[in-house]
Amino acid sequence: MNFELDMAQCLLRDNLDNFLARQYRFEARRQIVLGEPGWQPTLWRRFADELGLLGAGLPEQAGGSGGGAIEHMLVMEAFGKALVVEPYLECCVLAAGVLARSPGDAATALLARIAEGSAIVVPAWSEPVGGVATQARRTPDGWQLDGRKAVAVAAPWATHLIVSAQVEGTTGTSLFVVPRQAQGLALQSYPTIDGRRAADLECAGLALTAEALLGTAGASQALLEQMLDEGAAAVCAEALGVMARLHADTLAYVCERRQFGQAIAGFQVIQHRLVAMHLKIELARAATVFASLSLSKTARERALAVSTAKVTVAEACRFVAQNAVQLHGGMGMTDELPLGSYFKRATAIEREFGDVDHHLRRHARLERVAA
Amino acid sequence: MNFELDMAQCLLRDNLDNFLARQYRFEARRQIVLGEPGWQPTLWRRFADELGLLGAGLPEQAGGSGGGAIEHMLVMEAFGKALVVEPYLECCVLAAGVLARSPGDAATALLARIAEGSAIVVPAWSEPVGGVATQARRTPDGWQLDGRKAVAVAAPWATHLIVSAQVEGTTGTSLFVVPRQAQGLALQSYPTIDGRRAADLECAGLALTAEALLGTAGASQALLEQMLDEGAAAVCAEALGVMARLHADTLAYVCERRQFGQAIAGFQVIQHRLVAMHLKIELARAATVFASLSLSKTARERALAVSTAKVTVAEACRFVAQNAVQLHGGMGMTDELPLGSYFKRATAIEREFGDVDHHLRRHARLERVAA
Amino acid sequence: MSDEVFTRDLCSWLDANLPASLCTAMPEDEIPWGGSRGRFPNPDTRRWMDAMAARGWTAPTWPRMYGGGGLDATRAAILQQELRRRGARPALFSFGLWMLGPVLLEYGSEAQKQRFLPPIVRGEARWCQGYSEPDAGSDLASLRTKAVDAGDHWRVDGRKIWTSYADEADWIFCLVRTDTGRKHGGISFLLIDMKSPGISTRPIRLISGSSPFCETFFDDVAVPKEHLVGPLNGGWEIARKLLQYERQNVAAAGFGGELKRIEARARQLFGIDAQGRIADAALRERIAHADMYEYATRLTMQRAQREVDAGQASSASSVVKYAAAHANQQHYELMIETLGYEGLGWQGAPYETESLEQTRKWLRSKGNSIEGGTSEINLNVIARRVLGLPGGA
Amino acid sequence: MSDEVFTRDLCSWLDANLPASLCTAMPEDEIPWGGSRGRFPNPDTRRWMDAMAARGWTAPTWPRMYGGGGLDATRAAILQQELRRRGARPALFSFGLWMLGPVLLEYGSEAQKQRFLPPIVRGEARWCQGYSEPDAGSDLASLRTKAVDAGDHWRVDGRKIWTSYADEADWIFCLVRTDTGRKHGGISFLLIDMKSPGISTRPIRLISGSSPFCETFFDDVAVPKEHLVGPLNGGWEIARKLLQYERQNVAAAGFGGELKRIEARARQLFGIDAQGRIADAALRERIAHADMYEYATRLTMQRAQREVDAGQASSASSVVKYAAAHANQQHYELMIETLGYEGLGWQGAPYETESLEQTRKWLRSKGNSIEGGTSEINLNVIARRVLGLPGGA
Repeated sequence: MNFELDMAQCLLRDNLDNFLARQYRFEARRQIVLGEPGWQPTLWRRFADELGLLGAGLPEQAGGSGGGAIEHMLVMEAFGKALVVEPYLECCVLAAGVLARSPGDAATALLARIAEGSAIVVPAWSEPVGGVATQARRTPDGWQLDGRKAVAVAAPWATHLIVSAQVEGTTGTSLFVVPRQAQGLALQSYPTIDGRRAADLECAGLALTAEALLGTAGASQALLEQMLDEGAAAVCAEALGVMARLHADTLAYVCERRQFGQAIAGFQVIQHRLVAMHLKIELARAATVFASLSLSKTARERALAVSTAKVTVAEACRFVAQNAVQLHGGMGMTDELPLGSYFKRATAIEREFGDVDHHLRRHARLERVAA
Repeated sequence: MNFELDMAQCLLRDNLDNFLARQYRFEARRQIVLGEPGWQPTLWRRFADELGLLGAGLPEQAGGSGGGAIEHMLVMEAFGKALVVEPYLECCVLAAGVLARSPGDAATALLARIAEGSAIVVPAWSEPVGGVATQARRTPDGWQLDGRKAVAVAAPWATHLIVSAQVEGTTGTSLFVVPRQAQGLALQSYPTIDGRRAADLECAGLALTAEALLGTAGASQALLEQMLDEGAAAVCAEALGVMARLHADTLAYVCERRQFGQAIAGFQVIQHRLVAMHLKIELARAATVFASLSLSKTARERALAVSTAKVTVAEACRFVAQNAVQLHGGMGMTDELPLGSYFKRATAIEREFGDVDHHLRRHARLERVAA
Repeated sequence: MSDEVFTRDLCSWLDANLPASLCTAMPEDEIPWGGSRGRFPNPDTRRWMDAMAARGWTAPTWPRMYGGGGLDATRAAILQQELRRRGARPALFSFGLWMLGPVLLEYGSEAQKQRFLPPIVRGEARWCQGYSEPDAGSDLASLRTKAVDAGDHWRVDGRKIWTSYADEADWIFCLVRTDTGRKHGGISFLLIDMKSPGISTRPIRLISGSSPFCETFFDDVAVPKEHLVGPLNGGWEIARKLLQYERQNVAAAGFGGELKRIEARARQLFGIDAQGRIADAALRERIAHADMYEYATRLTMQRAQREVDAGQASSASSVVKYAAAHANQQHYELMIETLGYEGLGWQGAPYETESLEQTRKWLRSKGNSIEGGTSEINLNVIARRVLGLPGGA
Repeated sequence: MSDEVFTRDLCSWLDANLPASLCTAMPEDEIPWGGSRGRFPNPDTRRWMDAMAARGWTAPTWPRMYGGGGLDATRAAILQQELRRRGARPALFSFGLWMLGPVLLEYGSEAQKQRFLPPIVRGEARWCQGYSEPDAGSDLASLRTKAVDAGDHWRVDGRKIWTSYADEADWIFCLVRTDTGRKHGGISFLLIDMKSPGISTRPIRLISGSSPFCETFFDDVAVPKEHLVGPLNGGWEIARKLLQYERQNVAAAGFGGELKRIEARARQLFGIDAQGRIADAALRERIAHADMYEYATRLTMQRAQREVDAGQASSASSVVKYAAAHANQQHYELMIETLGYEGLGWQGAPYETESLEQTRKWLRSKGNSIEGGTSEINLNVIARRVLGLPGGA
């Protein structure tokens, strides 16, 4: 593993950190998350216009800066630190990744709209009972989709959705671009535990043009799996930011909180707990960087590195978040500090893109043995 | 769970503790364990004659005192505290339990010899590859046994063995009493990690009389399972003694060992570790007492209680033993303190009569849900 | 009257007075907290409370002169047993009953007992507890809410936190500072009417949503002199007794016991194998593991209770709070795991109400190792009192 | 000479001088420790050591004037890479090389460097380390082995413990007390010939059996004045540098890497399922878990190394010792689990030699969190140096 940030990457990270420190203060964020629409579309445009953020990881022919996994990692970590709810992950990592690998002018055009901030594209791949039961049928004018999708995060904010379905007569997975306003598409939106918005989708006689299909019918399973690994690596990077904040807040709290005539930071048990949190974050960081660097390798290498990162990060999230609450004592249980929101995001990340069991199982299946 | 020791039980425990404190000092034990035969047959007779120990848990008609699971528990805990290697478990709990439940005068007579200390009967139930591959064939004079048994603890000291086998034409398990000197029986003896002696057995054309069969051919599976549960409960009780000593030694060591100008017992991290050890021992104690009281219940209740105890005890053993070593620092790694021997016994108990996985699996299979 | 006669009379009384609707599981909103603002969605709840209170059986062992049942230990046990046998809901939930009552019986003046105990027995007065302060949590004795002698009354100023149900209570029992020169020796135990001018409360929102906890503010509150319990500056001894009591209480409350539900969900989410077991072997074994831990904890509780009942000092009782918190947290971790997608919801459709409730209980369980003494403080206490290790913090 | 030419020459030299028998795994008894009592069961080992030493490549970056290879970082890396590419065993194992050499290069006098470094490079002098004492473990600076100024020499009295291979070594580098009035400021760094009258050693038996550790006794041992390294009473600074070095060393040594063996045993013991995987799902996942932890630890090590190489202070390096100890212990726990009955043996038939060895390695691994600084001390150090928390113990 050889890894140094180049100048542009350092600049991207520093600019973003500075921007968020000024423009994304926690109290303002809390109000926005509680209200409607639950995010800041104007800020999204500033991400595109002022920071060039939305195209940071996109190919140059789509108006992006030609970056990739490392740029995604930097953005996600910064977003984690500031607990940004705007859908960079869903739109610029997941959907954009799928579009960038899909042939055709329509995909490239949509990608360009993502980079400039005028399209919010969000994938909807999971279903209430697992697998892909959503059916796509050829019609004279294109396609008709019928089925349901569950917990499509950021879907309420989307201009387009990328929906997985099974095309009549094929066995593999297919992906379709669906405009948000399409007839026959209904969204049931709701807040999630970590203050985001998600929706369950119902497609009933949803009519699409022929160009809505991405790539070849039935041939998108590998694309979907790559997308999920990229998503997992991205939330791992986000978790690094979330955990850094949880750790820093806790460190500050124990240095300030006095009991028994001294700062509780002086108690050895509390010191060791903070160190144990730090250790887990360090391991999580090493595994996450490696996973990001492995996204362009073979599917097997990618999967092993991502599963290792996701498990290492998930366990770190659990330990760090729970101990951050514990060391804050009663205050940690209240909804009055940023802590609570970071805690919830950390626990959500634990489960997103496959929980510990899922990735342990996948890893055991692939049976790599450390060299 | 209602549980009070009666007067006789208290007396038994106190007498035994006093006796062992005087007659079973650690340094003498160490020499005996390293030499031959690796135990003290004369002490065994004193257990019978002076303490009435060997019959404490046996029925009165066999010369015992009519006790049961509680007596076994008290003896095993005391043995654990003093790290006694003499085969009370194998002979007086396991073999005697099987004999007491077997019909026939031969069984009762052998039981009486156990109580008086003149027979050492030891079971040999496990085989190198699991299951029962040892075959018993009817002959004009009785039986012929052929097969192998693995890791029969205390077998090198036995006068008789109870060997499990499959009788030609039956599917269940059968049990046979085999005199140690029988033709066709060969023992390969060796020391185990915890300073005991065990043997692998080879039966080749081993001829037995008709009375050697205990009970009915093919009908002893339940008996064997009960024996294994009784064994598990007994080593749980032994573990309580072993852990009490590990904890006490560690407590004494940290109060005495000085570093940085103070006893290391003053460090909060060390205090909390000792408390955590204590907590695990308390849970292990509660689960063990309940398992002992459950040995006479239905097979299912017995199995659930024993598995709960064995898992709780095994995890306590691991945590307590490893932290006892850790808190002793370098001294804990040397073979110069009793600690090392207690450590090894604790880790052996972890695995005897089914390890954590085995009992978790059995418990999950029976699927009790806490009321 | 023999115990047999007592039992027979009790049974026929129960047959006549225990409403069938109260022999079912108790939903949160039907908990009979009593008090002047008591709510009884089911009128049977009220009837049952009143009937039990009339006999003094809401406080079975308290003396009859203070409204209690005056039962000895044997008969109290018979009463318990018969109620349990019928699956009867408790007639009254009350901090007055569980916490203040025993303190008044031991430390209160005759006048205080006569005035305060009967309304507790009858469920008329609802009490809350004013102990912790923002800067006095683990180090409770550093509390600063002060009661100043103003001649014919005390003048109380300060702020209490974690006062459960303060916004519903009629009275509060409080630790207050009456001497700033000494730490533990400057604390007194005071009873304060929540209707007194100058008292206000503010509910505390938790990460799990709304909660019964409040902050309670005292701004120049006048309290009659005779509402001091025990000697002036003698409050710490009372507080310690009460805290011990609270620890046991917290440990026993809301502890596990829903593994059946977890198993059912796991079957639903992961399917079953050929033997009808949860198909996911690792999860199945984790559930078995949690079950064992809960069971061992429960057995330890019973052992502690037996030793306490027998008048012995129990080293097991100190284990219980810690182990119960751990068991409960582990329990809800399993629960949330078996919820799958359902565990991501926060409110509203399409999530099932039960899933949302379980998710919030899971978040709430993170407080188990904090409230009633953090696990860290609890371990400190065990180190000193049980293992005899030298004191540090 | 360009690097290309260097590489070409190196390769042809290796083709000529690296014996094929040394491109295999190294058994314990063929470790090339050197020294006056060096044992070389395979004569190729000796030839290889001498050949490498003649070029100074046992210490590639040390100056040529002290017998080293005088290579810059690039060429040292090329040498490493070519050796690794061929799977060559190390030519020399030596505490002199790893620990004392760097200290002498930084703190030694010119005369000391000339006298002591070349025999280290050539594997002629074997060194051991005299740091810990029975009463000075975690609190190393409380050491009491004293060196008294006796005019023309030092007179050393005391006892060292955990001196690995003291019974095989030619020399020992020692921390000794030269001022009893100051703790850290009264320690000096001294080189002592193990053949000096008054030195004796006693091997230490571990719970895992025999070990390279010894106790070393100094009874009125005379040491020439010129064997003091660095300033009088300036030994603590040297010791700290060395300890840091030892920590990294201990962390990297003997760490994991045998999961393939564990998997093979698990297949044997538990059988395989229809997909050819270990049949026991829970065990399979535990192995995957251990693998992940080892891997993450290894990645963290690499990151720490990169930062150190780049001349940055690395907070990751402090993590490494702790995590590596944990990974190794966890590794052997899995190993012992997959041994089943085989793991109960202690010596002799019917147990397989390999099983007995693994069992002893498992016991030995319990020391990983103790040696080279206990995990507890390590956490204290991280708390202070990395997190900046206030010092306690």
